[in-house]
Amino acid sequence: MAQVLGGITTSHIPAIGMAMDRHEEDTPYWKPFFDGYPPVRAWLEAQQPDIAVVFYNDHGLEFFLDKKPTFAIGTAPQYHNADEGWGIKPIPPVTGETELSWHLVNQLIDDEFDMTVCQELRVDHGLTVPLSLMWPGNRYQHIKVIPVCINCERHPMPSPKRCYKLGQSIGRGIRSFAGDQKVVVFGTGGLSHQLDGERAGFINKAFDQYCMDTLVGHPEELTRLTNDDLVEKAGAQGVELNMWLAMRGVLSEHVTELHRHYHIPVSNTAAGVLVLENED
Amino acid sequence: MAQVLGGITTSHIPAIGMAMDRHEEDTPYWKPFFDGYPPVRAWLEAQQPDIAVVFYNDHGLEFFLDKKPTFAIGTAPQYHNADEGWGIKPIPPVTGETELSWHLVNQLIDDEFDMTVCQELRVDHGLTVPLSLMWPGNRYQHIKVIPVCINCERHPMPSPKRCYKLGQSIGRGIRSFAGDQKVVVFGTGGLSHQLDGERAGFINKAFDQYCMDTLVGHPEELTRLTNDDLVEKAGAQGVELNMWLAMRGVLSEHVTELHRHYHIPVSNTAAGVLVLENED
Amino acid sequence: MSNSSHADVPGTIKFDGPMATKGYALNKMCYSFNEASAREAFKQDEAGYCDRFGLTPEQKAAILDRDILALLREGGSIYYLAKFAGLLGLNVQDVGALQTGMTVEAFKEKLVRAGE
Amino acid sequence: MSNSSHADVPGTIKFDGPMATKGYALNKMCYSFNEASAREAFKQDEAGYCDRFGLTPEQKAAILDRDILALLREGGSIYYLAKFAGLLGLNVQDVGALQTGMTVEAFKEKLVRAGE
Ligand SMILES: [Fe+3]
Ligand SMILES: [Fe+3]
Repeated sequence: MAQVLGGITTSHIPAIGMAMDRHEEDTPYWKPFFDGYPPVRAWLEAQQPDIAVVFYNDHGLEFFLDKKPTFAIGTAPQYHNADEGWGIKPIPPVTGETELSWHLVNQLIDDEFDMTVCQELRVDHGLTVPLSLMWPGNRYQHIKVIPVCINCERHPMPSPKRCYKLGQSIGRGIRSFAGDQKVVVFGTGGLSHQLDGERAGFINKAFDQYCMDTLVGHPEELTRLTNDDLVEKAGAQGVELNMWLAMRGVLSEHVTELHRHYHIPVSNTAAGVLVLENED
Repeated sequence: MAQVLGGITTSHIPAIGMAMDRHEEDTPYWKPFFDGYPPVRAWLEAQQPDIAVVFYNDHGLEFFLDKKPTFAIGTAPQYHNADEGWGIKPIPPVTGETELSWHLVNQLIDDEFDMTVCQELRVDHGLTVPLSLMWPGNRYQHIKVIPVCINCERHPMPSPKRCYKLGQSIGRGIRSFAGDQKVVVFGTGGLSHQLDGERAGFINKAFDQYCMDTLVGHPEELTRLTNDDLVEKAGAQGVELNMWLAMRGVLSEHVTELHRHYHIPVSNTAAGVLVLENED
Repeated sequence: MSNSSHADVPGTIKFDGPMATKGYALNKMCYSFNEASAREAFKQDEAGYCDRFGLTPEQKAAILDRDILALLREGGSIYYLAKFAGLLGLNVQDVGALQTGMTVEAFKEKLVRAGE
Repeated sequence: MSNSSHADVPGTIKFDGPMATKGYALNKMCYSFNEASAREAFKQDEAGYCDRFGLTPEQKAAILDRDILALLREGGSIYYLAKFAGLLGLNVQDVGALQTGMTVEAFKEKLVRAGE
């Protein structure tokens, strides 16, 4: 049976990718942020996962309002990044995986998740920045990626509870897959931030720390929040916590927190990092 | 509160549209099929619905395997038909509706249906042929259409039970909408047929009649079937029964059967017509 | 689980995920035939058009041979293959006849008999 | 119901269904800016490019004025507007400053203070 090694949370904002392009990791502005990553990379290096399930949101590269999925999953052998319009450099193709991907689609449809299934999909910074962060120099092509895209752009959005259950279904799918692959799960985006309106620049450190504390041991508590609660407490883009909850849903009930990092600000955003090791 | 008048089932195969284009309704081949429709048209004329929710499947006009939704719903002010590649004549634009559509999207996401929401959508014969059939001469532009598209093309597909529940959620949405609109619901496609393989031309009259009988008074019985059951009993394209079940889910528990018609064959297909009047 | 089970219905290939992966290029080519310009381009140079979409040799041969059953085995979905059939001037009854090895008249008669 | 309630968060417009209907043409234009050729076409003729997408007079005026708050009121989504901002050479901190009436430096300081 395939095995879930654990989960990682990380910001995915484009400014991180741009800073890496410009080799600014050690500048005073960026160092406190990038200091959060060496332990994550060391854990990945030690664990050598074969597959990464990445929960992300598409900020308007592939999906537009014309046909906007609530949940989309990729089943393609490869994924491409592309011009997003404001200057982040596209990264080399991402390696995909078809067998576990289709197995997860079967599990999800059986569990009454109404996925949009993508055999061809351009992936944006929400997915690519975390790969660049985990494997600097874009040395990520050995790992097979299964993208899972969650609508965070237009209300109504799937609730925190629904996203957590999505992760649980994917967890069942991984554990029932006949194979010996080792899987890591990424919850990308967040934490508190707001880009739009007179409230732009809103950040809520206390709430972020509550989320990080609670996600580890009591994730169900967070699933009682609505998306309106998240907008109020974490900012309009704070709904990206839903990707963290989906990741947490994949993991076992008890997890070991191996690493935590939190920094404000990168660009307009509070950035949180967690490495959670699975117990089963 | 908006009101559900009732539901209609109808075949949607392209050959019907082509026969209407060629004015073949009274030929020996087509007359036994078209004879099923005057009572349906009379009921619509008497009831004067404002809005039609149409469950259909897209046979490869708008959606391809690259990004294939399980469930999609339109919220656009207008929908266009287009060239499908094998000669059915595109029909004039279909009038859409945005307010009830978005209300239904809110209801569906609250009820944990993971819709793909479409503000721009080309609709294929699955939706257009029923409109041409109900309002000959393409006089359908007075009625506002809400398209709901169900994956019937690639396994895994949503189960009969899931499709029935989708209809129930849409029913709750219509009944909770502040307005005095009268809504009719179309379940399109079916009945038994198979286009592909050595089994092409398979039709199962006994099963079709069981489905029509059961759909009226005991729809939950049909939700115990799997899609594999449907393929076996109703042919590979017989899974289109899922659109009938979604329609039935919108209606009240008890309905009055006002009209029934069944004819074999049109093209490769068994064609069934029902008019079911809602009781609440 | 219902979705990963393979319904063993004789004469029927279940178009599921692995088949959709196998047939992706073939189906993408057939989906392109929604456009009149694509149908024209195919007619001008059938083999070249197949190559442009990266069809496997088996898929390409089945297209050139109009072998519907082979196209299904190679991952074709009947919904997109129908657009290829349309381009050839065949309707679903012609395609039914081809797949069952019957004449079109015999295939139509079989359908009429299903109603009796 | 959670989805039809309007969270009344000051300084925040909920981008929901009705707003998405109102802003569709505007957002579609901004989404087009993923393509370098579209960005170039806009720069050549801003008003004409807006007309090609059928923007309302209010949307068009807000584009020509670079008035981000007005664009949000007219149904713009920040995700697509970000592509318009990028075309103007503005990043999300510049856009934050514009919306809050602060200098970019003051806006950045405000963010740093949130971490203290
Ligand atoms: Fe993001
Ligand atoms: Fe159909």
